[in-house]
Amino acid sequence: MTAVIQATLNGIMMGAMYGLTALGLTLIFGVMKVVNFAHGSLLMVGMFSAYWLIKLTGIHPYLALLIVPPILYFFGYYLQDLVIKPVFRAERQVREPLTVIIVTTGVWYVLDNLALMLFGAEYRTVRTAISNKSFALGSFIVSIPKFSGFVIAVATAVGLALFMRKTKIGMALRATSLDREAANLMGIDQYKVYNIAFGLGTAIAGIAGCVLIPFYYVYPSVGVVFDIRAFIIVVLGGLGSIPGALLGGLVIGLIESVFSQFMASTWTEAIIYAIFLIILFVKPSGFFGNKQDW
Amino acid sequence: MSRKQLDATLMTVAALVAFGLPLVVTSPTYLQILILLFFYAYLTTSWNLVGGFAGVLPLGHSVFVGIGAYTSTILTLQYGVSPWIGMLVGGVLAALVGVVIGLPTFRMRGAYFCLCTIAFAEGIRVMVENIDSLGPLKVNGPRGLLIPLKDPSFWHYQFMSKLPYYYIILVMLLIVLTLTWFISRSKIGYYLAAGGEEPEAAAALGVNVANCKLLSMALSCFFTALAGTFYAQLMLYFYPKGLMGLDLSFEIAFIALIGGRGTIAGPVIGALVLRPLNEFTRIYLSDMLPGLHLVIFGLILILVMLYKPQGLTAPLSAVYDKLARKITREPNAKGVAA
Amino acid sequence: MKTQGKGSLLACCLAAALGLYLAASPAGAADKVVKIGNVEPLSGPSASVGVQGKQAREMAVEEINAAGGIKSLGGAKLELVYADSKSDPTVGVTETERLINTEKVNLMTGCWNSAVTYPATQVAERYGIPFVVPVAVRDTITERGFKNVFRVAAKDSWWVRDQFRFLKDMQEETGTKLKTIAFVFENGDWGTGFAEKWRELAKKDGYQIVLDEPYPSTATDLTPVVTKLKSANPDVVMLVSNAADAILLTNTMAEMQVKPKVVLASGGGHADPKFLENTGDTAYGIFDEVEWNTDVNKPGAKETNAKFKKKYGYDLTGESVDAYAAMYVIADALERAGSTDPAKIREALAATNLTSGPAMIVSYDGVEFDKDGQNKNAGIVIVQVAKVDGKPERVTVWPKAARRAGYTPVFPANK
Amino acid sequence: MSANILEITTLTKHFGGLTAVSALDLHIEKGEILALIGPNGAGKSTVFNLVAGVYPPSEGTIRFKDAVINGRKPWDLCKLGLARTFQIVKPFASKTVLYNVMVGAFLHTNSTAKAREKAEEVMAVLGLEHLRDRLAGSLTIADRKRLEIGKALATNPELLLLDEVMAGLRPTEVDDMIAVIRGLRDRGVTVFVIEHIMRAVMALSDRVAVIHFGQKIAEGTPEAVTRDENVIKAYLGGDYDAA
Repeated sequence: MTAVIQATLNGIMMGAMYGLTALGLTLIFGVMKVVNFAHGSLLMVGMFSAYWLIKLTGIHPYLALLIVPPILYFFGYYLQDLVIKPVFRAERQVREPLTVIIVTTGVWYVLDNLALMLFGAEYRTVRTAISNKSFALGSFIVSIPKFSGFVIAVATAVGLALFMRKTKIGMALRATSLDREAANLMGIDQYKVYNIAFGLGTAIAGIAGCVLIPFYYVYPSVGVVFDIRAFIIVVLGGLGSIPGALLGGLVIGLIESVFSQFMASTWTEAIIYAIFLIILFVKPSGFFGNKQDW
Repeated sequence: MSRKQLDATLMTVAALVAFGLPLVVTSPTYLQILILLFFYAYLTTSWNLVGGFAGVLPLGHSVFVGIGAYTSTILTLQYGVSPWIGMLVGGVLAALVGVVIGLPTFRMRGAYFCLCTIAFAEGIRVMVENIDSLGPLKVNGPRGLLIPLKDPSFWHYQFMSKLPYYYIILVMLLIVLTLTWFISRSKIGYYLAAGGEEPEAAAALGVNVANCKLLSMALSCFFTALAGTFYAQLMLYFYPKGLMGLDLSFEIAFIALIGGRGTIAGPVIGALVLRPLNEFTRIYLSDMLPGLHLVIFGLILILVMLYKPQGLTAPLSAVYDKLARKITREPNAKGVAA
Repeated sequence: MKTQGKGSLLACCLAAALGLYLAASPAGAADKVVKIGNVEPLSGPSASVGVQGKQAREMAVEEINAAGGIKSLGGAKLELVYADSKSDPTVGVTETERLINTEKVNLMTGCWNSAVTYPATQVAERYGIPFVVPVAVRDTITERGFKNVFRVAAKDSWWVRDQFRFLKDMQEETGTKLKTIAFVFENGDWGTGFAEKWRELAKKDGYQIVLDEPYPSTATDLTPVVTKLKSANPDVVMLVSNAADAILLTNTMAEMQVKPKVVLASGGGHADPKFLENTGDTAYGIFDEVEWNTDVNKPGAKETNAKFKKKYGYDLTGESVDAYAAMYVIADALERAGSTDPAKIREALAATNLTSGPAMIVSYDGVEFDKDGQNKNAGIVIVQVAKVDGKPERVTVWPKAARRAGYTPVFPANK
Repeated sequence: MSANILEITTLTKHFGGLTAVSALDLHIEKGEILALIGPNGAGKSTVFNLVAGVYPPSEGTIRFKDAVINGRKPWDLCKLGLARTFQIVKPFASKTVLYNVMVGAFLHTNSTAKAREKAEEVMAVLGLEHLRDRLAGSLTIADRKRLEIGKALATNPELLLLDEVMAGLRPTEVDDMIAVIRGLRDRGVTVFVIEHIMRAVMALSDRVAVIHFGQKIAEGTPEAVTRDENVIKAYLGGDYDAA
């Protein structure tokens, strides 16, 4: 029983962070209707940025939160502007721009392997002030980096949801996600909105990078590990839904953590796929997805 | 000379060149590169049956390669069945699995469909990795299956030289290309294209879109699985991560997209461009900068999508049209879209 | 003319790449060279180990060439021709074919991954090209009756055998009694292969198996496994881990305060140079099985390691020492063969009995192949991570003859 | 066999809490042109979609050639001889006009040659021959509408449902289209149209049915219906609503 509670605690913390890795993906999908296959690579860029910043300056990992996401925002903004936008323009009449998916895959290959050329294949961790620290909660152990990761993940999701509702840019993002043409007619520059959405999604990947780096390691293809999981999470939660991403992450985190107390942890992976498929068939729009014909 | 004659002559020449190539290319290295080129062209053509003509983007086809390889190899290792027979059994099995996967997933659209096929494929791969034996069948989990060297013979599907492999995959490629050609000009081809582009409109014209897609999925999976057996016999070793992983699935889709999906020549053109690029960049560039070849690969992918989003077949066939018109002196013929 | 601009940019990139390539090729090779084909994972998931092996080989070949090359061949120089396997068997096979047929290499070495080595050696066997395998532990590589495959390192059944010998010896030495045992291993070819043999031997030695847990090597979180380990509370934990998961597992165990009496790893990730750097004091007490350790009591070992560290910035590992030694095994065979004919090289390799020279920095006493091509003498040492001069260091503890003078193993590591 | 090719009785459709069509009775005689009119949002397209099998009715029955077709799928209905066009045209944009029409023509044959023959014939009827090799995506609105009819006609329908095929056309194009539809009737096809352009409705239809809020409020000859007070009210009200 203790083990199960311990596993639940851990599952919730990890799950929130999985949700965080999926948040940017779901945001970009919501606005652009594009599954960004390069999302894992953007996460990798975020992790490497956090890694080098902390390694070279020795600052506290959570100070990096003030520096890495803004850098990543501009990275994402211009990536969309220079690489993805031209393809989008050519395919603007298409409901689901598949070519754009392919382009993001190209971006994934380029980014991952540029990182390989620059930094080599080795995995790196940086020992921070909070690495390997934990506190006791009754008879249970709570890891400090994971706990703060959990807090930051939830805060980011709440912040993003508020941003989408309360700010002018957020409303423009939502309008575009509901109806590209109508938003265009209302005088919203569709492509600028895409740039912003992509920038925000990338910035969130940067937050995730800062959160992961105190206890996880980074290497050029680290994104792939999180990528497939993030896909599952966003579909579970409903493509485009912010609370959905968080909830989807929690579901995955809990399955992974709790189920593996009763079976080999390699099987939990198979179970995650099975649950994913079941939900997809029972409720294709996910927990929070709008049933819309996009 | 009429246009038809010209086309036929060119096709014959191409086929003759393919058959005669080993007379010139004697190095097993280059032969192996050619075999893999045809192997990928074959896989992509098989994928194209559903991914190109039915208007969906399946990203988990490697799982069917795996089904083919596992079926024929397990039958050979445990029951002494010739891989040739196992190959057909694997094909039928893959077609069945394809239909089972297709039944629910074809209801999905675009991104959902992509992610769904990925989930199915990865789920099956993870299962295979977790299973040591399935009833009496030894699957061997993540370690994969080894095929011991046997006396080289047609029956054993093992040969000393590369030549038989070359001709087997060439013939397989020609068969699936012919089938594609035939389908694209027949009712089912029209129905698939219509259902892929505008499902509601197609349904209103009497097209049972779901059934058409299932049929194309079954065909596609059948042929994809045959390639699995071929791969197993060529390499004599395979394991789930390598054979059933997403890398292979993605590569198949990329070849089709760069070549031009939904066209007959697309997969072949895609393979002709990407495979040598893949091999030569790896050979000549990976030594100094690991990963550079993949950066180039990604850049080419982006550039093709930027400038020729329909793939390379469309501009190439336009050039060919122009040339053919000059040769046949057809005055401003109404070019029928490929 | 926007398109043209982009087009010429691409052309420039390609031209630059080509230029780089040409600049990188050797300007003019010596008159006589022996080409050694080398398939390694230089990109992809195992790239870091591949690069370590590449650098170890390079250093050995530089030394051999600087010392006058192969004298019986008129001072012929060794030349390494590399190919990247990406850890992918298909690529490995294709590259092996290319090295043999196009590069015309005289012999082959590689490929680190068992999954790549297995089919690649098959290719070499078909062409009759000798293939020296420094490391790739799967038993079956030298159990197929091949004539041209020679493995320098131990195979995995020997690794497991020695792990249990170690446990037995240490229990006798310290008077400890270990009863329960847990297996935690990566769910790949390597981990599952080890686990199969663990089960057998654990039963034979009378341990009670309380946990038998494979985990995916790409796991983002190993806390569930560690939680399970905590409730199973075994005396001994046996591990097979790749690079990244070894670190994650060690750190998570520290975080969750899981302290079994003995933690015994199987090299790989735990032996990686980055392991100690990334775990720090959480790794103290861990036992690890490796082919080699920097403090191994062999002449020249310290100097060679120092040289390597100066050159590349990190210590030699078991894998790189095997790769290093394999080059000397090859040089020795070439010297005796006096020919670049693969068949003659094969005969010379089969007759190898190397007991001296720079290659003997290995932890065992010689290289001598049995009829299957397995080095009969290949052996293994077990090290413990201990605090030396305030820093974590790997100290050889077993076999007792090889133990670092003055070090008493902490066994059990935790009460 | 009755003279009615289509008979709808007490047809009702709910979407969630909304009733789009309510207890509608309607029939079409063989060889007739019936127009269904009504203000925006009156439920016209829902009626079409119910008849064409896009979704099943909540209540009531639909008889086509004396057989109940409730819940039958669109492709089955098409095989029975019921074809339709879409209000928002759905051409197979990346294919040629010939290809588009051939998809329809394949309904009664498996032979590509025969389907092509049939398609050529239909294109000749509709005056689409000169566009034969053009990509459907590149056509003008008028030609797209014509193509939409061509595809449906190629299935050899007995009953053709035309959903606002005049919308967006210029007056001369409307005249052309009226001629085309009349021509269809002369070839023995029964036609059921939804139409907004009253000039076309008057010129075309034998009978007109008017629905408002999912209910039939009038039925009769075009002249009689346009004089009906309910209809005038509904349309004026509708206009006010729209404004």
